[in-house]
Amino acid sequence: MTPDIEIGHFLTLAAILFTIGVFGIFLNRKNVIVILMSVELMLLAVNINFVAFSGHLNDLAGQVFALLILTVAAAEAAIGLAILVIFYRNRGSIAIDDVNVMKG
Amino acid sequence: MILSDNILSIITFLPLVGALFVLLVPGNDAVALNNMRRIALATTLVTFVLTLIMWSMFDPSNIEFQFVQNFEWIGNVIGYRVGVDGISVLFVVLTGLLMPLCVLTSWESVKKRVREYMIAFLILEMLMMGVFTTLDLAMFYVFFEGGLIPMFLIIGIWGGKRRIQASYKFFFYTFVGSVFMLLAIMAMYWHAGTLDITQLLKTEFPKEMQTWLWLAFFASFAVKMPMWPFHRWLPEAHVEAPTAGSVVLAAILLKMGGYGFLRFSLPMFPDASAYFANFVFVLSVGAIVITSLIALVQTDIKKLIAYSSVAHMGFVTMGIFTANVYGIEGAIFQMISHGFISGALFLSVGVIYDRMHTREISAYGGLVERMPKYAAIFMIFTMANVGLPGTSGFVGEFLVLVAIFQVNTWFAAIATLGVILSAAYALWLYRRVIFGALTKESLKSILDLNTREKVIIYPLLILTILFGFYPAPILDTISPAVQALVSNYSLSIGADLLAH
Amino acid sequence: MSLQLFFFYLFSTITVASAFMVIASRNPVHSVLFLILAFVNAAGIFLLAGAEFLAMILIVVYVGAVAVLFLFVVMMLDIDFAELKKGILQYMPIGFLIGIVLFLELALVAGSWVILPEVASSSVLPIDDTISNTRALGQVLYTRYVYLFQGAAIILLVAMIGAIVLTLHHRKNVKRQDIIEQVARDPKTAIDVVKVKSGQGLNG
Amino acid sequence: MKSDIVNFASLAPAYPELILVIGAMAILMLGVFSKKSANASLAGIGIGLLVAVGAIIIVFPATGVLFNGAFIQDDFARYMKTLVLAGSALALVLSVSSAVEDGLDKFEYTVLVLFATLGMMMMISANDLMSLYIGLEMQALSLYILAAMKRQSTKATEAGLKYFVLGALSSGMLLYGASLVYGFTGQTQFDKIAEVIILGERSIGLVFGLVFLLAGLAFKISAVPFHMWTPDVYEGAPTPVTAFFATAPKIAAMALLIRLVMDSFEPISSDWQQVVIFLSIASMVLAAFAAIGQKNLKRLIAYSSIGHVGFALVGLSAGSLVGVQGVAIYMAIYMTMTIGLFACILSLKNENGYVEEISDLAGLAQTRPFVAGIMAIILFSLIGLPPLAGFFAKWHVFLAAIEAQLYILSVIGVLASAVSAFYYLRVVKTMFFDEPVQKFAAVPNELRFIMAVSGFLIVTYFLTIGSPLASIAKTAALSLF
Amino acid sequence: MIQAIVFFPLIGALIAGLFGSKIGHRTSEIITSTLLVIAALLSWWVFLPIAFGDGAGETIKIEIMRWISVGDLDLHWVLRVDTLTAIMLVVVNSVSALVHIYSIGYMADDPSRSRFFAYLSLFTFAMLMLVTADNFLQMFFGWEGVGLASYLLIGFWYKKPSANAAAIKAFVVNRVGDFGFALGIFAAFVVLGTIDFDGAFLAIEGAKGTSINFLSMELDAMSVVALLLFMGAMGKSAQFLLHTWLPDAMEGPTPVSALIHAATMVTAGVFMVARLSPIFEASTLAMTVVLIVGATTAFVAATIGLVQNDIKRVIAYSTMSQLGYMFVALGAGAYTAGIFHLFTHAFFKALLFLGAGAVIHAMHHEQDMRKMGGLRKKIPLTYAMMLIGTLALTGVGIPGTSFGFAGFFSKDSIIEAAYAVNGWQGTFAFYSLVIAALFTSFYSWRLIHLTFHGKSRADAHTYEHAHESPNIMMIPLYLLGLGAVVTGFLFYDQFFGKEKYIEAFFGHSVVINAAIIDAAHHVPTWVKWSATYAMVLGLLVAYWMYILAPKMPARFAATTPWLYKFLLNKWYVDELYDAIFVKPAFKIGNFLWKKFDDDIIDKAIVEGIGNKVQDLTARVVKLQSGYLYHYAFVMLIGIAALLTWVVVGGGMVK
Repeated sequence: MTPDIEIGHFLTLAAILFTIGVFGIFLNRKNVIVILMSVELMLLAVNINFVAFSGHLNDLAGQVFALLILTVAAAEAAIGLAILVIFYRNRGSIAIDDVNVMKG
Repeated sequence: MILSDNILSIITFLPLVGALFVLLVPGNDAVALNNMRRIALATTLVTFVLTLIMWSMFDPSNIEFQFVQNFEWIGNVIGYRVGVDGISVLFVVLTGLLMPLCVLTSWESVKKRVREYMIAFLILEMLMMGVFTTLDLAMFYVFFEGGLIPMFLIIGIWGGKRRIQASYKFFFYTFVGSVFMLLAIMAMYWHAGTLDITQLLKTEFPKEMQTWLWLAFFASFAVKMPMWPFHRWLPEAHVEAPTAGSVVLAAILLKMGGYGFLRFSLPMFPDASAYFANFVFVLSVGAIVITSLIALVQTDIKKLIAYSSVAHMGFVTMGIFTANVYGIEGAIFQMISHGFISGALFLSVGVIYDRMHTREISAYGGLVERMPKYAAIFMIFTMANVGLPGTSGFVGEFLVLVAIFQVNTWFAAIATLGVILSAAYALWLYRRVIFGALTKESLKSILDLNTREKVIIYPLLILTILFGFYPAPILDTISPAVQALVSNYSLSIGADLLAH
Repeated sequence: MSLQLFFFYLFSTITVASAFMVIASRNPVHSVLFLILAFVNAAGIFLLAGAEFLAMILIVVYVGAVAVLFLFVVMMLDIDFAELKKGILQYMPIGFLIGIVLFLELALVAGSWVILPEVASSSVLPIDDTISNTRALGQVLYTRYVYLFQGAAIILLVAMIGAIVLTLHHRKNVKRQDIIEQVARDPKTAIDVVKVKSGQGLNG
Repeated sequence: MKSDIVNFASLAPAYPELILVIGAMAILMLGVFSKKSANASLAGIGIGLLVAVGAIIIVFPATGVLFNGAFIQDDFARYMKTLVLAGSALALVLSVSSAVEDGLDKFEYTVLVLFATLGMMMMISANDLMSLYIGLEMQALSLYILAAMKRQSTKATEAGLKYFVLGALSSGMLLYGASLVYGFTGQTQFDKIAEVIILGERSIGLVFGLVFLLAGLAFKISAVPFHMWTPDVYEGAPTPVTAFFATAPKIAAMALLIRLVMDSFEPISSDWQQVVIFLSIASMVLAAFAAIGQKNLKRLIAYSSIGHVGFALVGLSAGSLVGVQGVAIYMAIYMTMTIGLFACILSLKNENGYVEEISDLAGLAQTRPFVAGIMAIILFSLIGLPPLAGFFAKWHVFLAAIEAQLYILSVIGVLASAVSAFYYLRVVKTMFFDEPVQKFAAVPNELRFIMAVSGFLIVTYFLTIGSPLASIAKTAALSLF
Repeated sequence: MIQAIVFFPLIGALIAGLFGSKIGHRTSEIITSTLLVIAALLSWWVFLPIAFGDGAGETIKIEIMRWISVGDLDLHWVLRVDTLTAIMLVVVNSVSALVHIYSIGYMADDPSRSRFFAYLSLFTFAMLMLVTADNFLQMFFGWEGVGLASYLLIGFWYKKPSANAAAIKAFVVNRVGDFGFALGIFAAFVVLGTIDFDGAFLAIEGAKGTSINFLSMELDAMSVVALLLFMGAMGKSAQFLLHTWLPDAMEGPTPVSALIHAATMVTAGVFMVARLSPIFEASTLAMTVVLIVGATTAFVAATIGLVQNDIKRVIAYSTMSQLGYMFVALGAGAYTAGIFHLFTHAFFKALLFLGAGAVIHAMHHEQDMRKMGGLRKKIPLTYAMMLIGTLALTGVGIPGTSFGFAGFFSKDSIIEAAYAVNGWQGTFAFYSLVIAALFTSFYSWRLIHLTFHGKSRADAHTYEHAHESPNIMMIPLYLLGLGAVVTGFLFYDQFFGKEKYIEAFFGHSVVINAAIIDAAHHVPTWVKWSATYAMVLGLLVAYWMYILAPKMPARFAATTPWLYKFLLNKWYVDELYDAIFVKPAFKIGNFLWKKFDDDIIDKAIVEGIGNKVQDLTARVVKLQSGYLYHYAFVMLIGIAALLTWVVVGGGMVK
């Protein structure tokens, strides 16, 4: 089933989401958790891409790929949050500017 | 015959075996240290004898490489190939000769970390031998560059006060200089399809390529020689290195540059060599005059001799690029004889340094009073350094000047000026160190040469004078090879002229 | 404008707006909530693209699990409302520039998509319109993609191990239930009779 | 919709992975149900498992494509897997002596290393964008955990956090690239992608996809400008973990990169070549300069590894057989040197714990001549001085670059190596020229052994392994052409 | 026999030098002196038959061994003996033997006598190698060898800074000459194709008139060769401009002065020009230059000699002046006359030096003539010998007869030959020489007067203890005195008599220019007498100024202070050189070292690069700020840049 909406729409949406995710990473000074969310946004963009391509190519592989990404991203989020938790335990903060013991 | 087939490999790698033995000597007490010294000495002596045997078996009239071994090795690119011809054979012998002397020199003066020292020296010997015996371009680079490691350590660990800067300078100058050569070697490989030097010698490189290759090789060899103005590492390295280190530097390591010019630049890139000859001449005469003038005002004995080395190397480069038999034979002779002379001069400085622990000229004066033998020997080497006829220092300089005069009288005239200047700085040094009244308290009990020092210096003395009066053993050995080199060179230049 | 397109615009507008709010809002809790909103709308987009199963998964797994996990962590860590630190605007212009460049380049791609006919016809896994999307995926996931499926499984295992090894604390001062110990108690060990003198109290 | 696995025997090319995954889970079970004191023996079992898998790869050369093209086992994969397994096994060995101190005395450590190794093997064998992703993530997630495993340490957790966040970002980029490639070719399998590319003209989406993919992989091999995590993570992570980071994952990612560009994007080689050249130059130059200012040994090694990746990429830039062969050799030598170096560092423990500052090494040549000697050999080799192995590593890659007439790249490369000599020499200088200031605890035997072997191989490279390694690497490279 | 002549001194030198401390000073002295005496006797044995018997025979060539053979260059160590060499053998060995003997006495108190004798013998050997050379290079060997030996001998008293300085100066200034000599050899090799004497002389015919590119100038080949070679001769023979080392060389022990700076080394230049006379003959320009340089030197040295106060310096300047005479002869083409003067001069100048040595010995090493006087009574024998020397030097004799001291014959031959040269250069040379003869006479007699006549100006103690030297010193004086008297008339015919005598004597060893000899013999009578007049005039003035009116010289100096100062300071040549060459050399050296090497290469370039590296490092390290968003930012800039690059660079944007 090829969707009626042109692929360009999907790609543009994905691009916007990806860019927002990117912005979220390097303009965010508040805390690390927002960065993780930004990454989720980027992955969402990727998934939109895959799904859209899958439809337009009439190929299921894209959806399989997206499925895998969803799975792995969930696992990744879990790990990320776990690391965040132990970091918080050590430092009592997850403010971005505090993640700065090592540099140079 | 087993020996003659493998003799070059044996010569090259025997020091490594010696190094292994030194490594395995147990303990660190006085006996063990002496054993290490003895092993090192024995190894170098045997190596020297082998080089002599090799020389005696060497047939000068045969212009091909001899004692050749040749098989493919790493990735069918790098091969294990050894062989010597008239151009390289004597450098092998020279290296063989000087290493036992270096070990002897360090017998007492090196007290700390003897094991490492001897290993470093033996490895250095292996690498130097490799430079002169290998017939694979990549292996040449390996040996050429590998010498940096032991020398860096020798200067840095056993050197004088500013040893660290000196070792760094030595390292970086030579390293930066030679990396370009590495790329050039690779480019040559892709052009010629082999790294076998015997094959490369028969390969014609396009003119444009020759220029770049020549420059890349030049960067490396000019630093190593060293040619002015790439010479700055030398005075410091010489000054800070322990005596034996200075000897090796001056007597052998510097020769690698000249050897490289002869082995690669001239025969492989004849067009570029002809094109750049004047450039080399300018730098060479610049070196001769400028470094002589600088030597004149030095206050440090070793520095003065180091600068004089640069000046003498100027003669070598000039001779090589005159590309005629006189110049090239002169250059080779000059390199060999400079090996004896500068080696002996540094040894001589080492003698008084061991006693007084200073190299300041002003700290000495009137040594002849207490050290007549030393004074006499130092005088002879000073004169040899000046290029007095009757010493080996003269023959090379003379031949080079004859050659350059045929090419360009300006360069000849300016270079000959160096003859005056060398007399000035050498005698000025001698006068300040040896002559004059012995007024300094510290010098009043200084002792003359002991037996060990005599054993070290006398052979060099004899050779310096012998080859001054009878240079034939050297010249006869190199002559056919040089003839062939020159005729090939002029053929390719000439052929090129016809093509245009 | 077709209905599909209308919904596409609706969903995508909300998605973009909430995505923007994810990174813009000052309260992390709000960020998470906006993230959930974005996911839900993205699920709508998926539907429009014909991936029903994925749309459901997105809502079940992401909204139901991951986003909630985020929320949980935000709450647990009790993060303050972070005030905007000074200097944030310092990199704004260049950051903006880079972002715009990146976006424009990505948008360039969006307009250039063409597919060769021979590619289109040679799809490895053509979508069979006769069966449902969920079924289609189920058919390939355990056969053709068993390798990747197993790989994903191991990743989840790793994540589990990781979460445990990183965060599980055997704290000494936390009281835990130990049934054997509870059952094995007797009055001798459990009761301690203390005589308390008047006016002194019990000083442990 | 059929799997191509008809019977168990047809899985032969994937036996190593199967054995590894089963073994890893077995160890996980053993770990859960055994006492804490059994951790060391579990590590031993893990090492044995890795060695066994390596042996299987070497002894049973089963090659082929499995799982409908998602998995490929060829000579190249076998070569790289052997390296990865060796790296992982050695990293486990390195951790034995310092496990307690570094918070690695948990059975999960072994398990995670094994899973990471599995991920790497999947990466190496990946023949499909999806298996690429799965392998990559399996490896990456394990590594994130490993980095942060010393959880009471501020540095380690910060390292884990940074690694994770940036890793996730890079995964995002990689996936975005994968999606573009998929969208513009309709394929996810490497060789099929190439077939499609040959058919049509190269489109902008495809090239962008390529660049995003390269960026994602560049992060994994820590090539500039995607290297920023490296120094901090190397410094922060426990030293044995750093040793692991510096070797196996890089090799795997490099193998993946090579396969990707050589298989899928061979038709548009000029596009990826310029990207790789950029990465290479940037890595070599930046690392050379940045490392000079370092005082911490592990940070120094981090920059050094960035630089070495740059050098390895020089070989890849050529995009030729010689180039791939060169990279293969480079990675092997690089691993030998790095493991040896970490063995040296881990063998130096004074009363304040493990040595991390360069200044602590002062006079090491006198207090610990063996360690100092090996370390000096390795450092000289890292500089690329002949006749040590590091020189031949550089030789092979630059040879390829010169063949491809990448002269500017080569010149920049050799100059960068000259600059990099500066910081390596500083360490040598500290060890050999300075006077000793402190005393060190005795060196554990297993480290002594690793040091000796690595020193021996580096010194005698041109006599012993040089020639065979070159021919093996050539066989490996040939399987990509 | 020739080998014995040449190598006995070497053997002596080696024995005394290597084993001197073992065998004792006395043994060293005896061995070296004996060997030298034998060599001297053998030299006469060779020489006398040539001079008085069968004349010049075949040139004897004895090959010792190969030397340098490269390409067309095939050099051997060959001892070549012909008449010219035989003369030199006699001169060198005789004077050297006598000096050896004399030194036994003179150096009796010196603690390192064997070293001294070793040096003396070494010097003699080098000189013999020079005169027996068969090719340019062997000559150059001897040339440098004597340079070395003279350096050692001048600096023998190494504790004296002035001696050291003088030694270095001698060597370096000689090297300046050698610079020309060396270039001359190269040029000869290029032009003539060989540097064997015989071969080279044969090739001259073909090379005449050809030109050579020298220093970017097209020049007559033979002139270039000859002039470059002559530059060497100028250095060694202390000709004007390269003479500054000679007076300073008087810092050496007096026997050294006698040996080196009177009889032998300084005449090497003369010998060289004579030996290479075919080459010089091929270039008129070169001949003229030789003539003019010689004449100038003779004049300048004589003027300086007028005012010197050091007894040895006076003699030294006289030597320089006499060398000028010799070169005039060579330049005139009267080679044999030059050799003649060389021959006679060796005897009387050695006599004068050794006599001066005896005086100095007597005066306890006082050399300043102003502190002498009246010594005639104290040391009459020495006085007599000095007188003979002076008579010979000033050329006392009666023209037209065969009565006269040695110098008379040779000197007059030269003056006549100079007159016989056509053109302005001949006139210039003639008058210079005559005036020089006048001055020579004046300062020679001034020396005698100041030293021996009048009242003593020495302190009483020294004067009281002045005594005649021992016989071992006096006997050489007597022998030399004999030579100074007789060699003139005895050998006049062979050297400058009838052409056939000359030819019989010299054979082909030098070019014999019959025309000039003939012309010299037929100059006007006033010319023949001119030197004698000048001599007498000089004698009279000296007598007036130093005996009759001893205050005159001071008044004279006071009236023309600039002239006096000018002469006393030796025409300021030393100062000039100091300002032009020596100081700038050190300054330039320092500049190149400190400014160029240290500042530019080291500090600016090498350290500059180092600092740049440090800067870059600091910046790069700063980039690694530790902040996550910076890291991410860098990555994103990286990806954006890469995308842009492939888009723009890859031609994706049309």
